[in-house]
Amino acid sequence: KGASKDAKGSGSAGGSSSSDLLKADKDGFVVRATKTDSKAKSNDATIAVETPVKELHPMNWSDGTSGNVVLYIYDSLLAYDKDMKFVPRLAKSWEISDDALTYTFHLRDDVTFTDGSAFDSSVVLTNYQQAIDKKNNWRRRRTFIETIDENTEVTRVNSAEAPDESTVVFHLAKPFAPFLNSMAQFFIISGKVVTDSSHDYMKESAGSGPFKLKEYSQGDHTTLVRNDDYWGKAPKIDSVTFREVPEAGSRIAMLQTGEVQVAYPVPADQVATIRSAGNINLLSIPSTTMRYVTLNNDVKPLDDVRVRQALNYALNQQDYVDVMYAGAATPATSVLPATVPGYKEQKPFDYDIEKAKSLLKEAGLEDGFSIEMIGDNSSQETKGMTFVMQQLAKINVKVDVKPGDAATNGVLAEASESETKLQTWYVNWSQTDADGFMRSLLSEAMVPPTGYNTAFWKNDKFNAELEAGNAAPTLEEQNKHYGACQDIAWDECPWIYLASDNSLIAYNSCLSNVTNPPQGLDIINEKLSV
Amino acid sequence: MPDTLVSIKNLTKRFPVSKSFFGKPTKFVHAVNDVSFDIAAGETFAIVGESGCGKSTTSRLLDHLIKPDEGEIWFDGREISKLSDKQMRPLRSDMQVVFQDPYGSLNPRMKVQDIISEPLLVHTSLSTGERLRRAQELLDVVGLSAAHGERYPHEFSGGQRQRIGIARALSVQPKLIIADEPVSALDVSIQAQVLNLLRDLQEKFNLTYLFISHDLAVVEMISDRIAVMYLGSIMEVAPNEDLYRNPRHPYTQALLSAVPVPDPEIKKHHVLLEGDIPTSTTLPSGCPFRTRCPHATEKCAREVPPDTIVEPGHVVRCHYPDLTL
Amino acid sequence: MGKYLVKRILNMIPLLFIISVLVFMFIHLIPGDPARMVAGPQARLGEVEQIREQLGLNKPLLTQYIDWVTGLFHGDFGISFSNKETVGSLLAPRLPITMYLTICSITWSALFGVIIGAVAAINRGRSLDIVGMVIAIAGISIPNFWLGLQLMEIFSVGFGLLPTGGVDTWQGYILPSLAMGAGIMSILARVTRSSMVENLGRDYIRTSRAKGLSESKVIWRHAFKNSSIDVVTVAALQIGALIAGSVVVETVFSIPGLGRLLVASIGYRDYQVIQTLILFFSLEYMVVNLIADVLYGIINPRVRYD
Amino acid sequence: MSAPLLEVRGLTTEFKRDRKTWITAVSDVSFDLHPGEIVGLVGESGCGKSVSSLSVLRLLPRQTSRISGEVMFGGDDLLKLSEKRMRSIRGNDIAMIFQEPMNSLDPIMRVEDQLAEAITLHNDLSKREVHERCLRVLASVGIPEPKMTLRSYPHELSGGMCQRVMIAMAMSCEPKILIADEPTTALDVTIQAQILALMEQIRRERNTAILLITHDLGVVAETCSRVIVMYAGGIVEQTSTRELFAHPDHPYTKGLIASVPRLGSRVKRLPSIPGSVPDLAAMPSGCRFAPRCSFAQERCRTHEATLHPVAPDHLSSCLLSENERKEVLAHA
Amino acid sequence: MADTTTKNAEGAFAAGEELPRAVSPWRQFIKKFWRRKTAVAGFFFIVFVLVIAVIGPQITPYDPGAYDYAALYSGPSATHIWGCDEFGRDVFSRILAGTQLSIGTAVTASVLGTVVGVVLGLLAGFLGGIVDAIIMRVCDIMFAFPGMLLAMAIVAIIGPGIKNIMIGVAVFTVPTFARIIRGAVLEVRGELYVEVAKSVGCSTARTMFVHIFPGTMQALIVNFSMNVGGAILTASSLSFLGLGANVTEPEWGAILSQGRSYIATAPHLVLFPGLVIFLTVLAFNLFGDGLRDTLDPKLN
Ligand SMILES: Nc1ncnc2c1ncn2[C@@H]1O[C@H](COP(=O)(O)OP(=O)(O)OP(=O)(O)O)[C@@H](O)[C@H]1O
Ligand SMILES: Nc1ncnc2c1ncn2[C@@H]1O[C@H](COP(=O)(O)OP(=O)(O)OP(=O)(O)O)[C@@H](O)[C@H]1O
Ligand SMILES: [Mg+2]
Ligand SMILES: [Mg+2]
Repeated sequence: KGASKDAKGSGSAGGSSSSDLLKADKDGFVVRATKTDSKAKSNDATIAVETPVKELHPMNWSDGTSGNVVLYIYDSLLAYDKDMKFVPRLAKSWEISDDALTYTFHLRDDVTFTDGSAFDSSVVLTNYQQAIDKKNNWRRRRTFIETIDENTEVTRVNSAEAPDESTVVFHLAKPFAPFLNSMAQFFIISGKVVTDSSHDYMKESAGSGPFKLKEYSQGDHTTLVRNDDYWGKAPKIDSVTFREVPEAGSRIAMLQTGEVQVAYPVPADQVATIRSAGNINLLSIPSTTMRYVTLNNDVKPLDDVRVRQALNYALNQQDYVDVMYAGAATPATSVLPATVPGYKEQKPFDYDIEKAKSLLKEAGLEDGFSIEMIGDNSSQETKGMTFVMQQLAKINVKVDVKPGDAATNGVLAEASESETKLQTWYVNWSQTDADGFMRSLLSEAMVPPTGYNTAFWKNDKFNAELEAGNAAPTLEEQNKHYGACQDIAWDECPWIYLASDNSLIAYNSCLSNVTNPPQGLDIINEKLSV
Repeated sequence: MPDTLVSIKNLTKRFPVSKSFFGKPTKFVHAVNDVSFDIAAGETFAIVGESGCGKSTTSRLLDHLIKPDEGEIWFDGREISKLSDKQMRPLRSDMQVVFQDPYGSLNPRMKVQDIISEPLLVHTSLSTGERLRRAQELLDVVGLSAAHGERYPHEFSGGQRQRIGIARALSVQPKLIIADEPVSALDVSIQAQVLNLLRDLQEKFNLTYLFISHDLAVVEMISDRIAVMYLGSIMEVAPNEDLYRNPRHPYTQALLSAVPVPDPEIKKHHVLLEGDIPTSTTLPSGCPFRTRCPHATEKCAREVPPDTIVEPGHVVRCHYPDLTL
Repeated sequence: MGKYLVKRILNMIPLLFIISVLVFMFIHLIPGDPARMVAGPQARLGEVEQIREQLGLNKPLLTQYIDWVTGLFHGDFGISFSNKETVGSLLAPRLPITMYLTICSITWSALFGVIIGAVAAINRGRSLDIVGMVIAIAGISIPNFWLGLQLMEIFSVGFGLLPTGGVDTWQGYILPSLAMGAGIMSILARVTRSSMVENLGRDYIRTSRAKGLSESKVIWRHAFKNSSIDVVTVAALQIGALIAGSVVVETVFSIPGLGRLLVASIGYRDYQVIQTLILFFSLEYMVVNLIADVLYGIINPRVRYD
Repeated sequence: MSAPLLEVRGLTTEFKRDRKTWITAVSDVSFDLHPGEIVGLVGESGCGKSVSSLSVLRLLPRQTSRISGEVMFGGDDLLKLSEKRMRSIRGNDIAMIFQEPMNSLDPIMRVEDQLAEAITLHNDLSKREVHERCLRVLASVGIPEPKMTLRSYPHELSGGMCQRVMIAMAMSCEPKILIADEPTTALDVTIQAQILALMEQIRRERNTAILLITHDLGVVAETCSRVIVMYAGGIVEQTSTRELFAHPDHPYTKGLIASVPRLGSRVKRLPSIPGSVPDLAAMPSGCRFAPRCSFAQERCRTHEATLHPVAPDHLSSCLLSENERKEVLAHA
Repeated sequence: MADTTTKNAEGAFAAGEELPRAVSPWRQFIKKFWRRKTAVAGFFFIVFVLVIAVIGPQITPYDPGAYDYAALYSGPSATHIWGCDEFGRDVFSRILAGTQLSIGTAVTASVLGTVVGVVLGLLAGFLGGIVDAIIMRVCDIMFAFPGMLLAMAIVAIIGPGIKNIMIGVAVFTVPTFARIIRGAVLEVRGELYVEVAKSVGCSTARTMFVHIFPGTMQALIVNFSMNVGGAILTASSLSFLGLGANVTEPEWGAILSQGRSYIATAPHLVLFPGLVIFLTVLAFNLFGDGLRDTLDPKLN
């Protein structure tokens, strides 16, 4: 008894419960169903998701679930495959001029929208015009606009034209390497509908994707049915329903009872249940999510880089991965997740208490200090904050954990530098392009209230490299600059680096497979055994 | 005529029973209607009447527990009906009440000696010890023992509790004791004990009683003068002998004849009144008793009968005080 | 009676007015910026401002309040910030679900509560009484979300008998209404018991026994009928507990009802929805209590409406 | 004299106080009831009048009370009958009315339904016939507007009216015996006179035997032909009314009669019985009245006092004879 | 005076009659209460829980904050009788240590709410008239606001955390108590002995505090004990909705609501805190219920 009573935590994880760690095989399976003869009740698939579908406008959605649904209904000119490579969609092919200023897309000619209208280059242009229209103020507008300051905006595309029915050309003002990324998020709506400001996208979809909207029930489910006129390979599943199930336990329970075929996300600790069920597969797929704690560089003693480094040394990333994600995560080795193109691996801050303590001592903080940490009040996030608290306690840094709901944290996070009360923030970010990722979180221009640089970290060299990368005509050159950005940021420690967790997707073996490309969960081309 | 201790003039009290939409009362219980009487110092004045006729309301008005709508109340030479509760408080040491319900009138959470000495605490500056001694004396006076002081009311029988109530009333040596049906809740054998006690105390301390009862026999034994109430009005007031020998109001006559006599040899002729007492929200026009009166006439329905003095001190409120049933 | 109803309904108006003011003040006091929530995490300040203007959030509070209330009078509850739908169309599909859930809960809980209470009262002081009362008290001692989770674990996951969530089929209502009704059942059981015990001791029960009525008739026709007066009153007061219960239980069982909408709306600072919902819940509470009072008057002839 | 309708022999009723102890509320009570007579049962509050009558009809809570003795009615011992048989007797052969007429009617049921309940229970009548019967019995107890009364709720009626309805209900199945437990105590004297007249009328017209429970000796003197005096759970004296008032034997009866104030005999002080009724749980041994009795002797405190004849048709439980009491008086 | 005594004492006590046994109301109450076994059980459980609340933090077998990443989710065993949680912390120790916080919160919230409610109820009941009308209208409004929502709103505004939960729960306790106490005051005020007090000449304050207030005590105690149970539940519901106590503290509701994510894999994380909450609330309710029955003259 006495022995453990005083112990402030012991050992690193992976000990006794290592059997429950999620070790994915090469295909990403943590658990492969042993019973493969499960049958679905009908040829309709249901996916249990955590958050609601809120917006089905393909250029104005903001939450991940909505974006996922949009992917089933609408097509973009090109898309990512699961290895983050661009693959053709509505564009059969594309070319980039050597000066990186002209992008030419060759379009398919066999596409019709579900409202009956045809797809051609003029539709793309109309969509583009609407997308950048300030009046519409769609969220996707951002991908085509560069904000210089609050009042000045510049359109990245100088002009767009349609030389013929099946060709679209974009002339950029200056090189912009992520332009293809932007195009991958540029979903094309029927030309008739896109100009109709009164169209209700929640009632009727107007895309050309493999599915079309059948029913949207706010806060409950969204049902899609197969688009029989789809230009591509016709889906085998009759309908796909996204059902909102906020409780993680319920999602798994519903998967077990066969009410749903896919559950996403799955908490890491459910693996035992899934394993014992026998007919459930569990996929663990690296994601573009980075988890970290922002350290307000304006706040004493966090303004001292030694202190920030000490915090990083004190945090055992492997334990974080194991305790929080049962191993289904990768310790952070840069400010970017490894899945984001442009990522450059950094030398990790290996867990080293002594070093952390000595750094603190150097900074004159042998006795530690206290700091407040905000974060989301969901159970996963509070657990993470508790973990950080436990870790930092080892070097006498007392963390006062203050979970709050998103809106409350939002208010704290967007306060300007002179007013902010934010000290540290346990948070995560997910984005598929390196520029957007680093710009939003670390560039000086994005210090709140403009953006989310809640570390208030300002580094001129970093800013310069980022701009250079942005303007680089080729990917190689761009990646070089982005790599430099990562080098600079990493050692400066604006954050406590945690990990990039995998997406955990569980699905019943009656479903042939599930993939998870960056834009969302994909069962479009899978089949159900009925 | 000895000093008048209490003088009540044209007392009227209505209780609102329902309210209109705007909170204005629309219906009233006419509990006490134009009641006047005097009580001389040292006498026992009784009010008799059937349930709901306004006896208790009269006593509560006199005790300043409720305020009259109209009329005056003179006590010991002062008009008290318009006094505030605070102004009234010092006067209360001269006027104490014994209530009908020996169970409800004692605070179950207080010791008997505290109950008895409470008026002393409120009205005098006696020390705790003196109050206690006085309480013990009083217990003795009412026939309980000092040892009872330490106990709580629930440990006593009804008669004993009534004695406690009487002791409390006596503690400040009041001039007037209002006894509202002090014996109605008691068994006959106990009732006799309490009546005797009241009588003895009156002699001893020269008390004045307003004695309220519905039992004509009890009233006859204890009172000097009697008022008969019906539906909020006094129908007849007379000295004791007068009233029993020569009741003049048909209601008094009916009441007297309805009292069963505990003697099987006497076969009494009962005058059975028809029907029930009307509800006091809708008083009959004219004479309140006319709906049950065997010789009611049209005049009775039309006019409120005047108070007729039939003999000195004997007043009847009837159009035909000379008819007998 | 008609007059009474009119009076009661008129009385509700100032109450609703005060509540509307309070609700309005309350939600604007909650920290958080709806415009920011709508704009999303990646939005820039200018966009947020633009949205703020679109949503009318930059108008003075008083104007916003007046706009809202005027809208209410025209049956226009405003537009949800987070969904762009009218609040009316947001509530419409959810209302029947929550209503049905509430009705299921109150039905079973009333039924069992009353039976347990009555049986306990009849067997007062004996083991059935003790068992009944322990059940009843247990019912109000269980956190309803915990009960919900355990029920789900047992009946859905364990036996696979009932769906774990959603209300696509009627079976979906079973577990949630069990979880929601447990507390009310207990309260009603206790009210029924004490009221029955009291009524069974009344003189008229002795009278009906003296008539030669069988015990069951004495109990149900007289004691129980009299007790139902108390039960109705207390049951109506439980509507508040039910509303709170729906908030929790709808979350546990992923039911797209009003309760969950409220939680979500608070999360999004969706003012229009929160305002309308809370006002609606308050109105519901008042209406149910009014109905109960009317019902009370019907069962109890001693009540006069004037 | 005709054969008794009801013979009560050695009726003893006990109540459960706690797990083990039972307290005796009524002990060894015996009396007869003949057709067409009104028997008074008098005694102070708590002496067991109500309990005795409820015991006869077995209306006491079964779990907390036990009754022994014999109650013979029509050849059956009521105490041994099945509950079902007993129910067919209650309300039908033996009816009962209670002290608080307002509380004795179900407050939320119309008078008609309450009346009809008893009638349909014991008779096989059509709805119409039941309704007519209701009207008839209401009219027979002197209710002026039976039709309207039938539609009323109890709270809309006055106390006297309620008591009439109660009597009508009791009489609706033309019982042989009516037990009236303090039927007039809660009523005003003028109404009491009406009700008592009604009882007398019922007795006369239907030859019903009435057991009239009261604590008012005046009521007894006026209405009863025979009287049973109870004290502390037991009968202390039983005789005809005339005899009782003319020659009361038991000191308790004497004290009781003396302590009643009488109209027209204005006395300054009333004779009273000292002390108060003993607690059921602490009954004095011997004669229960002994502690309050001014004649009490040593043997009164040790010997059980049982009812014995002191004159023809006159039973008393006083252990001392008239002469012995005189002697005591002389010595004092 | 002595000589009159004998005369007056005519009826009081005859020779040989003993004085009634002295039984204080308190003793009588205890005796009656003792007969209600479930309530007595509840009482002892409450005492037990209160003792734990005081000494709990001292007697935990493990440091409630000590984590052991090697023992994540481990089920009940000899070393960890109620198993370990998602950080390998000893569940039993956490619950022991959290008793103080949970019970403290519930009791403090109830006390706060009760005190305010009682003051309002006394004022409303005793003063009547316009004061009564205003207080009762305010209570009506608060009632029309479902209590949980009120607590939610309050916690949402002032932020989560133990102190704020206390305030939230207290606020929605207020109208209940105001009503109960007002009702009790009106009832007691209707008692004859209160009228007697006025008639005797007692001042308003004396009437209120000596005669009326003690009469409302039983209603107060009964409802207080029930309310503590309710407060524990509300606090845990708030935790469930994410508006709860500081997650790092071992408050029961927080333990339970964190545990619920693991209900399928580590049911002990939900079972034990759930049971503890259930049993504690049950004890308060059983106790309160027993008190009510003991004190209710109608049921005696
Ligand atoms: N506070 C009150 N509010 C409304 N009505 C009242 C109130 N007090 C008395 N009354 C009514 O006033 C009438 C007279 O009542 P009061 O108590 O004076 O009668 P009483 O003669 O004392 O009757 P009892 O013999 O029953 O005590 C009754 O009809 C009663 O219902
Ligand atoms: N159900 C019961 N359980 C326990 N004791 C009872 C019960 N019913 C009556 N008693 C007790 O039995 C005794 C006799 O009561 P009973 O009601 O017969 O008196 P009573 O003569 O009718 O008096 P009253 O004139 O007050 O009606 C009383 O002491 C009473 O407390
Ligand atoms: Mg009175
Ligand atoms: Mg009786």
